[in-house]
Amino acid sequence: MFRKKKWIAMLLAGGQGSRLYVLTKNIAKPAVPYGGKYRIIDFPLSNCVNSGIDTVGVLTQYQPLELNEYIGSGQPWDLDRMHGGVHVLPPYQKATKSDWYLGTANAIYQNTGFIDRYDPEYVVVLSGDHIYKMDYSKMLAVHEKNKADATIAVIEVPMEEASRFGIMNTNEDGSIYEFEEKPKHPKSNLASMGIYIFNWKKLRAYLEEDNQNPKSSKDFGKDIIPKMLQNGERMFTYHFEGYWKDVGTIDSLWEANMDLLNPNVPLELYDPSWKIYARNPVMPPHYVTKDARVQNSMITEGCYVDGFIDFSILFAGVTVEKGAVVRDSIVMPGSVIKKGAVVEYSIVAEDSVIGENAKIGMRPEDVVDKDTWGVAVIGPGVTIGKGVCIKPKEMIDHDIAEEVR
Amino acid sequence: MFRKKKWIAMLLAGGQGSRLYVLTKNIAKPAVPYGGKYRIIDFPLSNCVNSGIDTVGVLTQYQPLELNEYIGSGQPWDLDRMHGGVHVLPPYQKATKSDWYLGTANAIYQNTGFIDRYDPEYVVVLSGDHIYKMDYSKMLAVHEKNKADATIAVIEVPMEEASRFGIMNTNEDGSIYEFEEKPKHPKSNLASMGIYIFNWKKLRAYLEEDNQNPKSSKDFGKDIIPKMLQNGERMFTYHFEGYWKDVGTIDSLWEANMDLLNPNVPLELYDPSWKIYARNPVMPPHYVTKDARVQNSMITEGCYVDGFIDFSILFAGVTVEKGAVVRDSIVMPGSVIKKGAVVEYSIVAEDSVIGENAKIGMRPEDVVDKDTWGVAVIGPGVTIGKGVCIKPKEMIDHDIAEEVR
Amino acid sequence: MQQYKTTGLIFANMHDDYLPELTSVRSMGSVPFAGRYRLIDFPVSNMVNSGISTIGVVTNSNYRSLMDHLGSGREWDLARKRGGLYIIPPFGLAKFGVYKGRMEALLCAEDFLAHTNDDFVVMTDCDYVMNIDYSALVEYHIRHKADITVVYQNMHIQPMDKTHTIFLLDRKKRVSETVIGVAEEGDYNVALNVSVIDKSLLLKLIRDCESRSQHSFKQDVLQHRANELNIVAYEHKGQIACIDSLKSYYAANMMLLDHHVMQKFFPRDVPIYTKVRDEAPVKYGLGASVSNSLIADGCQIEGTVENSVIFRGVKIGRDTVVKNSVIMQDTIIGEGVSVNYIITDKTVQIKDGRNIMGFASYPVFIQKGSVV
Amino acid sequence: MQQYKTTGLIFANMHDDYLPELTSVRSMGSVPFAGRYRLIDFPVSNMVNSGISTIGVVTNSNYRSLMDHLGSGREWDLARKRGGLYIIPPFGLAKFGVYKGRMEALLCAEDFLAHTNDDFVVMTDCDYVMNIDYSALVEYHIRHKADITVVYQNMHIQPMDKTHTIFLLDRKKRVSETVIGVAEEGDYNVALNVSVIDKSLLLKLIRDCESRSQHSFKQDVLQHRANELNIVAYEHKGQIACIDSLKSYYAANMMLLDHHVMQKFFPRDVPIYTKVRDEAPVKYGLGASVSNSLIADGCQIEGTVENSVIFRGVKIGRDTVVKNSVIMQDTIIGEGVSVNYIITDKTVQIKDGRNIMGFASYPVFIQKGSVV
Repeated sequence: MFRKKKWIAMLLAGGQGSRLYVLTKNIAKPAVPYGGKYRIIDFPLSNCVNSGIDTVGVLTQYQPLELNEYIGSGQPWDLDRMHGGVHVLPPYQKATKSDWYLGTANAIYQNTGFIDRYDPEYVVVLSGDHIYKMDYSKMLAVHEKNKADATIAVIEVPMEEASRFGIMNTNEDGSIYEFEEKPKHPKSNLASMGIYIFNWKKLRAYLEEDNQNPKSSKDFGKDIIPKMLQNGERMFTYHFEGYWKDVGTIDSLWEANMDLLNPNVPLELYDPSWKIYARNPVMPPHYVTKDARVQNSMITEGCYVDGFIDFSILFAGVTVEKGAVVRDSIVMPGSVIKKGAVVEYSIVAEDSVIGENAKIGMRPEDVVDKDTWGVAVIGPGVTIGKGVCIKPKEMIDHDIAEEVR
Repeated sequence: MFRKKKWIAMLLAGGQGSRLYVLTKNIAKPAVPYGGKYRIIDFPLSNCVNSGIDTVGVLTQYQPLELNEYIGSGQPWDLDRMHGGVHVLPPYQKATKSDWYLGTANAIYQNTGFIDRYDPEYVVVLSGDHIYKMDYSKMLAVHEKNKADATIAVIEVPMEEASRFGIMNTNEDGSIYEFEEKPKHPKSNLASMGIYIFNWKKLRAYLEEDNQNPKSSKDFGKDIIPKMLQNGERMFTYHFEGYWKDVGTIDSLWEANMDLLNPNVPLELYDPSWKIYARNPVMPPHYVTKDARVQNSMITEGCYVDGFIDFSILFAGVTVEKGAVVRDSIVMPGSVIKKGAVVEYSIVAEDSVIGENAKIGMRPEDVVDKDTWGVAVIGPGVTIGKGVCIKPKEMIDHDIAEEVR
Repeated sequence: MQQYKTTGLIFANMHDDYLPELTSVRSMGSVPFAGRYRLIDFPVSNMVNSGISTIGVVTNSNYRSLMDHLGSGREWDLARKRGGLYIIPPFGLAKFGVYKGRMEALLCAEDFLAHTNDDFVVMTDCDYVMNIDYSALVEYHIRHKADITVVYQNMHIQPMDKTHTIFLLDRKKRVSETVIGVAEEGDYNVALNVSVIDKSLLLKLIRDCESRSQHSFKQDVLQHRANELNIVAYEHKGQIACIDSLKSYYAANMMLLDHHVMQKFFPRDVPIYTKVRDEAPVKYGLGASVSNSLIADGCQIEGTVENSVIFRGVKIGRDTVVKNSVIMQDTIIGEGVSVNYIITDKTVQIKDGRNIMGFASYPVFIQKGSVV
Repeated sequence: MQQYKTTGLIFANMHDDYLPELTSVRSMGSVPFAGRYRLIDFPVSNMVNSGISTIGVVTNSNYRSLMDHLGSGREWDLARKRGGLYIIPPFGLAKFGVYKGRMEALLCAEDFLAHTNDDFVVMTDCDYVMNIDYSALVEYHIRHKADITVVYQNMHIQPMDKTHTIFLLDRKKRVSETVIGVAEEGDYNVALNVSVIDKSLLLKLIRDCESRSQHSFKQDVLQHRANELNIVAYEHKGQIACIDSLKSYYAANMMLLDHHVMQKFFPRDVPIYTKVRDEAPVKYGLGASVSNSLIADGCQIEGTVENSVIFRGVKIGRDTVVKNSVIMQDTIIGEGVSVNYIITDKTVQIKDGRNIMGFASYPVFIQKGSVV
């Protein structure tokens, strides 16, 4: 029943994303909402299907319930196939032993059986943590042209930031001679994007060997790539140009959302030839009242806007009542901003309620001590009482009752 | 996005089924093939959809890969729904801790979040180990009529076998006053079928309490049911009449298959109003040659029969070459019985090859010492060489080369 | 859970003639409405929400866009192995071509009906928009031991409203007479073109009408068989919108700008499903100004929008003002445009600097694909 | 992976007139074949196996059973958001009704073709059964820089075979002439009614033929435009079965009893997909005796079956002998029956003790639903 596939993708979606704190308390990082109607994982999944990959294994481990439910049969991404399609792959018990995934490489290793069913020539390894649009088939074409054993997508980063990334040092032909993880003195500014294409037979052998090595941390970047380089395998880079953003922290998640409102940022969501697919809410068009004011913002279905929205992103089913102000902020699905509340430089997670005249966050220009400033975060399902004031940089994961005067 | 459901089913499919030995080395017990084109789990899944249950959680733990792949989107069972449908639920890591399922009750407890999403009034708890056709909606009607907190399906077993089962002792109105697990001196012959309907709110409370109890084995039969009885909850039986068989051992699996060939056994697969759904192989009709002989057997698509088949079940894509004999046996998908081979009282698992003139198993009447007799089992993917003789009761999990003379 | 087993039957082409502007390229059922829906989304969603999962859609002509829209029925959770959505087109069987009246259309649906296991059939057209619980209707039908139950709403109508069917009721809500059009202005019980009928009776009537060459359900069944049959009326008290002309179509869209009306059509817990288009959220530019408007996903708005319904994928340029208008999907309006009281069909282009103006009572209609 | 982007177009009603016994209740495409298939399963599966995932099925009449069979295309993995299976029925658009010739049929498909992003179109009828790799055909088409590539097989035909189209080829495999029927018995290059054409050329030809009131692809394109166009022929060397009469239909089924022929139609790694019916395996009773027969799932066999093709869900009673016959789905044959050289359509019932006998050259046909 299993037919050979030329290539399949394995998407690492297991990370807890602990630097997103309250936003990932109950969900895995790839399930975090982004851009008004998406979740982070919609980007790699849509990239796969748009690139012609019809078989994707999603490796989950941490709080996968919501992610499982979200991916479902894969239909929203056109990945509900008879042969292939999207499959969620959690860790499992075997007859002899039971292991959680120990590292990125181990997660792939434990699913060798899954991959072998499709007998692919190439395996694309992706992570579920980044926002970007990329045609993996172009990368594959380069991989094939180079007759490479592994190809690693790289992006140029500012030289002064290079020491925060895994840096690839390459020869003129694009072949890699050295990989340095967060080098103090980087030799190049080509940062690994965590996107790999491997010849499956080759990778399979390295994974098996790595699994035998008790000292290995079983990670692609730390173990597999250096080992392959050391053994002189044909390793090449693929230069990606375009928007690419890790959304691993509160600040970067906020920024990545705000980038959508910046006409100079090259991340186009309205391109019919490269749609980003998502599970769609079943809601009517959004309604903007007579008294509302909306500028430079993104608003989606099911919203009711009676207040002032500026430089903000409202997700599905958000209500902003009369006189409320949402500025430089992100309000996730189903949340309610009550009358007269002011939300500035904040992320309000799903199904939260911001009480009347409450004040969430603050503009940096209104803060005296700039060190105390940062994006305020209201966790999912939290109710903030009438008139309550939440300071910049605060992170709230429990209800706060109305201030008693 | 989640609408309230009246009832949902939770199917315990985590068991290793270790008494099926080589047959469950790489697959979970519910994924074991049965009846020519089914797997065991097709029965409870089809019962669910035929009873009007459209939301099923399948709790997996042991070797779930094949089961996951088999269940897929749930389409074969009409369980690929926008709201509800079938969901595979493996254990997972939470922010605070990570647990494998500890017992049947714990498996349900760990998926409280999944169940709560549908806010059901009733939860049906099923196991994936039995072959039977049952209309759960009739059981629910009895549950509702009795205003019960829990209803347990029971079947009358011969009194002399009652001590092998969990026995329900009931009052005249069908209410249960006592539950005895494998009693030495059974007071009744009403055996629990491992099929429960609970009021979810009530069950939820018991599961939470049970989870706090470090002495509990976290099992429905051992902990939850006795505790509920002790507390005087309204517990009733539902009398089931019809075919019901645990297929937990090689012998019972063999028998349950053979039962399909017995016109006196009330398990009807040809009833259009209660179809058993399965993932269908994509193969043409089977072909029976001029020289073949087929009697009292079940044969399915993709088979090529050039030999003698008697009292046997051939699964999809089996080849029986000229002069080969298959008698009182089960041959699972894709296996080949070569020329002149004789297979008697055997189970040949998937993708095995029985070499020319090999002899697998034996009829009991041909065996002198009856204690040495039993069903012979050839494990999946095993090749038995030309002329090799496999004795009754043997269990082969590796290739055996041609005998050198 | 559905208590009584009911099949749904939707007539997608009935009343195409009311709205020639919009139905020259599509059936009544596929007329766009409310920013992201088609009229047929309402009866299909109502059925699904009422537990009806076997639905036949009877089509006659111009149904390509309807087939594209409904697809396999997946968005309504109707892509089923058992039951689900069936399109019943003309010429599907050797004996049937394009139909004349409803009873003839039902002849095409006879096979479909005979194969369902259900006891009742809910039949509906697409010309009244509503969010209605058909299971309450079926229960009412059973409780009243009716042969046919018809749905009405009491409303004020004018003598020239020739499109309305009126029921005269006795005290027990039995239909004593069915009339088409009225002589005097006043309040009447107006048919919403929804009914429920026992399946066995329907099959009998289909045969009976065929052998008598009777084509019309209204005339040949509701009017002429009023004495033989127990025809009972059921009042739908919820919000409705009647679409029987371009004017009423425009008015129905404008009604939705009252958020209370909108919520009656689209309560959160009884959703209306439609085809997914995978559009991005609406992007409002720096100069955007929007008030009292309904805006669907995929739009990019740089200008001013007032009192309008904007469908999916519309672009509105800088310094453009759109007022009191219904702008259908993928319409592109350039910069410096001013439009007022217009209806654009799909994929219209309005170039930079154009001015188009209609009246509230006579909105200007711009045909599908036009470039202005 | 598919190298060249190709759309598929299947004509489901072409040649209905060859097989009036079976097509009075269905289209050619939905004629049952080989125990569990319909003829259309072959072109659809061939396309899917060749990487073509956007497929239009042009229908004209009698296509209800075809729609039921194809459904959303799920069994062929064609229930896609992008591409997938499209049924193109008559009266789907205002301007088109029932078509006369292939070029008129293509007029209905014009919109569908215009919306695909593909460069080539593979067109096929359902009257030749084969397992063919269309991607090799498209590569051949490109390599030969052809405008149209037609598929043929060399076979021996009689002058009375009026259904065959013959290609006269030059050395470079260019079609110098297309003729319909031949004057003398002999070996000829016979059209298999499969072709590939550049999409842009096809769209041009559709318009061109419309404005000249030309309806036929064979006459108006292949014959009359042979000089303007570079028409190249591609030989299909694989197994085929031609279905152009009840006699050849019977013979095609009987061919399958040669297991080598069967394997050519159904190689393990190039499967033919069909609608799933969720049947149980075949159950053979104690007195069953079967030889040289093809038996589909869901059958219950108590009697004797020889040299026959038995479709899904057939029951054959005790002491019954079925020989040299094609028994279609859900036929019920009682006890003590003897039949030889018969073809039963779907859901036929043959009561206990009946005898029916035809000849190899003239099999007896029993209509759908008959009780004998």
